[in-house]
Amino acid sequence: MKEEVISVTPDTLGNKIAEMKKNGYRFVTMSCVELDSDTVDILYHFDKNLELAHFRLTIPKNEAAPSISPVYFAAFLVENEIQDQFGIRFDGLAIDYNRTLYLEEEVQRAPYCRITVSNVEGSEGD
Amino acid sequence: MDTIKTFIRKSRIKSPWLLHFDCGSCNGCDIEVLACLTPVYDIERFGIINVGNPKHADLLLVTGTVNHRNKKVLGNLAEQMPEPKIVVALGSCGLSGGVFREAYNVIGGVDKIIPVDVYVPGCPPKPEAIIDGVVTGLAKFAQKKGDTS
Amino acid sequence: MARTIIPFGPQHPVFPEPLHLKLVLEDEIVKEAVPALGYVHRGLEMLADIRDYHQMIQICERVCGICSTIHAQCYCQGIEELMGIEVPARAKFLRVIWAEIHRVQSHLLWLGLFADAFGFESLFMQCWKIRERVMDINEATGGNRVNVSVNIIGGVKRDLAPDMTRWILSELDLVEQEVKRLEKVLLHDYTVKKRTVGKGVLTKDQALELGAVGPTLRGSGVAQDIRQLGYAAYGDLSYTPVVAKDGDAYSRNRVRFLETYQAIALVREAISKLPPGEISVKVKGKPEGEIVSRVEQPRGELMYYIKGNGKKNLDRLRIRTPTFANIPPLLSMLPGIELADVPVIVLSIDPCISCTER
Amino acid sequence: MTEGIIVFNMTPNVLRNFFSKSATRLYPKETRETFGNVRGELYNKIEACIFCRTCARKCPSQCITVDTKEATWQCDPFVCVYCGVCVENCPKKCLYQKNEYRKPAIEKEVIFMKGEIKKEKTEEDQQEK
Repeated sequence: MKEEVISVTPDTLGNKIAEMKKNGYRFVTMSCVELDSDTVDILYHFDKNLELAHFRLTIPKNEAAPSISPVYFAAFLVENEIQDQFGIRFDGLAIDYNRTLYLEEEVQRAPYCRITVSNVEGSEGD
Repeated sequence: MDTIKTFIRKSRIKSPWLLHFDCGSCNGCDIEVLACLTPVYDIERFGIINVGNPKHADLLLVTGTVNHRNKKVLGNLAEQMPEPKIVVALGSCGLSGGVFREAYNVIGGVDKIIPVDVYVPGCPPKPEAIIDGVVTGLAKFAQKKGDTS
Repeated sequence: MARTIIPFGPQHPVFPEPLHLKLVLEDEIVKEAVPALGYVHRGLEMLADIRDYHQMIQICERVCGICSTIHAQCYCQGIEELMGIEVPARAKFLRVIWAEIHRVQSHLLWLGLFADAFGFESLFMQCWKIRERVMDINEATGGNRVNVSVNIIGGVKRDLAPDMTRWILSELDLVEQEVKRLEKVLLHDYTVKKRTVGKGVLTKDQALELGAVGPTLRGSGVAQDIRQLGYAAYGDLSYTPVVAKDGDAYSRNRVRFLETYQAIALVREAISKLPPGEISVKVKGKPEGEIVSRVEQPRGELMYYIKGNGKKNLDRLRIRTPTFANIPPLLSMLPGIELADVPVIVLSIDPCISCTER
Repeated sequence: MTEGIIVFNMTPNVLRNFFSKSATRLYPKETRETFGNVRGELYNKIEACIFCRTCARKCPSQCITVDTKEATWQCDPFVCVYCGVCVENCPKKCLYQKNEYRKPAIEKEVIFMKGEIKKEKTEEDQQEK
């Protein structure tokens, strides 16, 4: 990416996000990318006066990520989307659809996970 | 009583009411259906009226792919329509799933859920083709009407 | 007062698309709104696994039928940047021309639907009548009324001959004349004002905080538009964003209406500055690396995140569409308004559900 | 201007429409000529086809099936999205699109064509292999 990508951990994420909000950044979106069978990348994109800023959070699939929707309410939709598509859980979602934003209740598998791991929550049903 | 019945039967063929449902289309076919209702194509000159209530409708125009969530809505709408009814599937997505048919949340065309009477190909079909499709549907409607009464 | 929950949609006469809202009402006043999505979800980002990066152009184009060419443009720009392809100048101008023609078409479509939402049927018909001229331009230049499919990686497929550009200009003159006749109606008419002024207010701070984009953001007084970045040929064209201050449904209507003029002016300028030369370059290699590509759609900022791994299939393609970003602002606009105003407010963000859910 | 109540602004437009020519295209009675380069129904000049499978590979919706051994070319017009990618990539230029769309049908059907296998292989074909 043209812009610098800052790596964050689940512990430092909260502070960084609060800082962004204080500096007047607009939340653009989050992207989730599957890296290998265990880990995913979650990218946070922010924008201020057309300048982009990115954060990268690398977490294991079976671990819950901290939700940023209490800070940026706009994130609730995309976090629900990631929950649907990658099976990653978010702690403290403002509105939690519980994996039914796009998919029906009976769908157990996370469709975007090409490499499924047996211990991922919800993937046993496949 | 018989004269009234014949009258209603003839009117339904002459002036069918249309219900449009967007299943999962990209809006391309949708706006073409709407364009049909607006002055330049003006499908209302054939006595066709767009209604919002399935119980008033004779013709169901369906656009777009069927997915796991909207198949229930589609089935529900088709069930509420009075018999006989005509289902017209529009666009590549409505016919078979088109370019999206291999996507994970797509079941396929409309005919996987409800029986389809007329297929209108195109991505999206031109308003002229939609008019053609409706007219083809009407011929079939008249035939069905003849069978039931 | 007992609370009532009214389901709004998915099959609703006002929307052409299946949007579902659960409205919690107290009497006639909306207290809370929760959206339910998924009726149009296809999962097309996942198709990047089985289709190569050239085929994905056609699929990206079909994310949304109203702004199809802009989706393809955004995707192509992203891939071009990843692969280091320099697009010929003529292709850049042609992309602007098609994108702005699409914007005229989309805004006219929206103005019509918006009029329909508050029951102004004749205005709806009039807008759509004008729009047909723009659709004809699409059909004559691209070969299809909706999916013009002109963008390819490395440029555009089709060229505009001089007599075609002259015809486009004359048609756009007619469109502008006819739109001008509607100015009094859409901006000053009593009926329109009565239904839109002061409804669904989104303040400047709220808009920024909730991540609003496009006319919804500019209607709240923030002059932000991705076209200011100067992608494609926008850097060579004179462009300033249209802004309205009040943040209500009327302001958003005003922004879109004035943008219609602006888009026509941009097409004119782009045609007058159209440089000669090639329209595409040959593409070699495979995309590798990750990139964020942004363009301005009629509805706002469109963002593509593309990750390539040096193979012909992309690793990840993520599409963030403008309506997806505009739903949280919508939820903050709805509480406190009357049930009868819900369609007007919902339409004022120009919802495109097929974009949102992909 | 903005203060007073301004009503009936639509009336001049309505009157103009009333006295001017109707905008409606009377479709089934009068058919408008289509524009020259409209991407319509897909066809194959089967005599020129070399069954190289380029179209089948390039198609974004995978609607074309080519059998190289049997020399058959098959296209599902109900899956085709009329994008024109196959036409652009055809090495023999034997694929073409009509200006008209396919007519609505009551039954699903496929376009099936059978040709003959050419003896000599073209350069493009060799490159593909």
